[in-house]
Amino acid sequence: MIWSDPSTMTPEIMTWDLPSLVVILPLLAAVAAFLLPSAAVGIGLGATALVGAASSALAARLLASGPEISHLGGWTVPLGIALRVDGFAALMLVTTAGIGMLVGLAASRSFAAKGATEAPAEERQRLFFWPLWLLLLAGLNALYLSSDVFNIYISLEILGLSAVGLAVLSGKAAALRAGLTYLFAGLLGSLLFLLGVDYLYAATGRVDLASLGAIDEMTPALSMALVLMLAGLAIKTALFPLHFWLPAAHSNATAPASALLSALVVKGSLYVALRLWVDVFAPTAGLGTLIGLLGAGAIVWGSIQAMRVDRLKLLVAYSTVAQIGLICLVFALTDEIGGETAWQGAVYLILAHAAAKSAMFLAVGRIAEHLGHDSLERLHREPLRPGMAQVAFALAAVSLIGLPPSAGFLGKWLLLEGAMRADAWLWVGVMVLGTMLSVAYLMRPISGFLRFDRVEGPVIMPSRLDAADLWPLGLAVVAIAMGLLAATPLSLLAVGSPFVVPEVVP
Amino acid sequence: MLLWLVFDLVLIGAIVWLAWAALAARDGFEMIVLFMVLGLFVALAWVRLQAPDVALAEAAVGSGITGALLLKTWRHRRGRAAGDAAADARPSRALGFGVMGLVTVLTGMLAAVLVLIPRPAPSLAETVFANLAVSGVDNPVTAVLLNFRAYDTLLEVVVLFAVVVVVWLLGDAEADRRAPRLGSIFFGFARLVLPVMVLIAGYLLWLGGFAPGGAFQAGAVLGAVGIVLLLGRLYTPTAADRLPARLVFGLGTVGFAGAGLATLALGNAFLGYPPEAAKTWILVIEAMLTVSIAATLAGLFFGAAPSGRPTRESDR
Amino acid sequence: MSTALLYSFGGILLIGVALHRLVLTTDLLRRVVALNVFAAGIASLLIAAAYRGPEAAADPVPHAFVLTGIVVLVSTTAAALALIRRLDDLERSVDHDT
Amino acid sequence: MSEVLLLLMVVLLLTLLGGLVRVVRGPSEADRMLAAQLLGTTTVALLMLMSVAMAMPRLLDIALVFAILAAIAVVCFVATGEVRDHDAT
Repeated sequence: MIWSDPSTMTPEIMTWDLPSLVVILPLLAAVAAFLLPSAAVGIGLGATALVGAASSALAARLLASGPEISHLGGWTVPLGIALRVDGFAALMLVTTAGIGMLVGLAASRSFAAKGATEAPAEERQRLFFWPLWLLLLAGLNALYLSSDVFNIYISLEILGLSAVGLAVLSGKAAALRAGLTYLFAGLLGSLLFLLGVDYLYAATGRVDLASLGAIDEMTPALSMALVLMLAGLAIKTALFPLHFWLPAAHSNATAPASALLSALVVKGSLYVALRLWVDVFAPTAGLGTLIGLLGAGAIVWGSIQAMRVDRLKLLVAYSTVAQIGLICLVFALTDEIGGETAWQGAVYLILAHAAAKSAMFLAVGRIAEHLGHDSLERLHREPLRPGMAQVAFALAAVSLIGLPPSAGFLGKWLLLEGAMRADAWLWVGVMVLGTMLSVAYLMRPISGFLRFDRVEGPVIMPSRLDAADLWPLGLAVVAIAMGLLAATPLSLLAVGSPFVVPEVVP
Repeated sequence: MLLWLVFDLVLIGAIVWLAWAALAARDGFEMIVLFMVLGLFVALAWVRLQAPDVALAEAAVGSGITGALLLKTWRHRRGRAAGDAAADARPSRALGFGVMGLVTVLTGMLAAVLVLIPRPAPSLAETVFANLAVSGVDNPVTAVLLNFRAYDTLLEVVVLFAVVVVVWLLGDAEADRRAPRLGSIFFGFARLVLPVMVLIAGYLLWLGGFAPGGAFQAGAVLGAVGIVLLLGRLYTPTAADRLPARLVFGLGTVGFAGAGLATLALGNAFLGYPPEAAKTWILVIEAMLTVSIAATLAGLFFGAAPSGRPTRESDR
Repeated sequence: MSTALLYSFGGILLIGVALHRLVLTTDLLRRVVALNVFAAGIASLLIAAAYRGPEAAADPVPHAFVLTGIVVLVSTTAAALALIRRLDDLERSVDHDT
Repeated sequence: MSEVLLLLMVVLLLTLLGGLVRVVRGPSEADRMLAAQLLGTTTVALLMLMSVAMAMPRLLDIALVFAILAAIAVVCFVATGEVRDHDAT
């Protein structure tokens, strides 16, 4: 992630409609990658880099001159649709492009053309990964920038369909079955969201967030709409107990697809939920506590499952369930005194989890490639010394557990500080419990990497340093380093923060 | 007025009963046919509520193309699970009642909240009508879809494209399923009906500027033409058709997004058409969308990337 | 009771029926149909909200939403059905192998 | 005049319901499909009446689309239908 200095930019870029471009560029690239399969890798990586550059330029512009709104079609709200960029959106844009770039580089390696020996299924993975990723990127960027609930609905559909495509990329029956459940769950989620939009429009005649945010009074219709939309998003985010689709979908996909699905896709709907919660509606304490309790349930349930499962990929997938629960605790804290701090912590946890989890899935992919399996039990019997992939896994685990100085530590600390300032000791306890549980389940694979007492025969070293291990390692380093270099992201987050503008604060 | 009330009550009752009957049908085929009939009734209800544009789309897409897709899939699966409903595990009584209770509470709350909304509720209708004159079209729905909220429509076209990508990724078409060859009655029918359908599609596209109709309805009718061609094997896609097919699938997205970039280059907002030429812009975009939507719907019905070799002569 | 409210209640009943079957059924095709019925219920609510009496022109914005929704739904349905067919082929070939 | 039209509309709606009996009862697939086609035809008639009763001439366009699209279902039914007979023989 490059944080360009605004003063070095050409004045031309300062006037470009970057918000539209970060949505349109990946769209056009997706069509191009679908049209020209032979050039798909180049198009995919090039477009991702370009979108990353545009996102960074946008973030730099934001730091220099504050939040931006572009009115599409020249029509102002409420008639037209506006793209709104604030610090939160810009941070997500840059993170998405950055993680996408690293995962993309890993994918270009793991889906490399194998010539004549290539099976049709492998060829399809290699060719279709790129259009799907670019569609996913377009959908995510559209989601981050959208300030209109109906537009959010369509963006969610783009995101959901391309995510299903990534989940079934391997073409195996287990992946297809999981993908079908994922598709049904996602469709139910977006239809519930649409039902909420329905009630919003019926009651207020508005769908843009600015008009909706200006309404002070929570009428029954508005509460109903909020509950329906949050329920739909909870399915898509896999908040306990609506997480039923996630473990199968994430653990049966190929490694780069799993990395994208768990790092970025579940965060898209979480982002929308957080935005609706903080920016638009006056949060009601009861509903927030309910979501917090579901989050606590997710931490406990996800961790217990992660301790019981036998497959490494499944462990990582259940850890996502637990981590989503941890982030969702923020819903119970935003209307308290430490609300802003807790919110910053949640955002930082989203970023930290994105980097750490993508690193972890890529590392697990590499480990499974080495060993030929991802069984946790057999891990103890493998005579292989840990290599770079295992190191990447362990570094990512450091950030997930929240050890200093990782980004996970910073996020967790901010969330904890917010809870302590609000004297919400219940949530503090839940967070501490979650941390201990995450140590417990993450130690299972790590001890498997390091124990050789059950190995019969000599312990061997991994053959050599493979360039393919660099990408998970890079992501894991990002997950740590973002804790050290937090000044820029945090000051970006403050741009247009909903907590700074007094009239939006409930 | 009383007669209208009777009409409304019968229609609504029929719709709800059809939905129940379709979803409770033991036989999969019965479920699909009832669902298609439900589409007819729902379209009638929407005509009744002064939503002819939507009724048109529902008639073309909702019941027509969705019905054909369901039928195709049901046939495909018939070999293994003779009675789909028979394979449907009967839920335990407790679970059934539990779900029933939850759903009753939810629908009750939905209805209660709806009643509480003060009427007349505010809406965007007046704003739309006030700006209709400068939108370039006279049909307010087309104005919303292709001018005021054109970005939504662009993303919707992207959804169609994404689905094509997902469907093609699943694998190639199987060499030749044992579908029957249709006889002379079909060819007589096709010769008569297909040209008329193409004509109607063009008519709907042109109509969209000032009356119910537009790119989606036209695209759906044109897509139906494609489906009939595929079903009757008047056209069998081969591997050589992949590139042209890709081009047409992408046309909607590229055309629409390209128009947006062009407006940016002109110095306007993204998708902000020059006011004096808005009609032309919208018509060109709609024409591209129609072709792309039609091809996409037909491609989705075909359901896979074409794989056969091109044959020189028809094997009819 | 107004016409719009009457049709809204019809839409809510559709939603109820669809959700009930969606949760209880294990048949994939039936799930697809249930989701389509759910969407029809949501659309009825929107169209009813747009209705402003026999004389006044209806609100075009919800109509546009429903049109968009119909196209999105048919494409999602097509994706689900293609997945179902493909899964069926895979399971069939496994049956043949064993 | 409009009362007569409305009355006719209600009657047609009731005949639609009558036609549903065949769809539900079957017993053969062809019975169900043909009954559905009959319903489609009645719907076209109903739409034409509504077009006059509601003074919306454009509804005729919808009737046209209904009439023409009823064909797809039948073609789809026929074109995929014989597979089973092949299996049986």
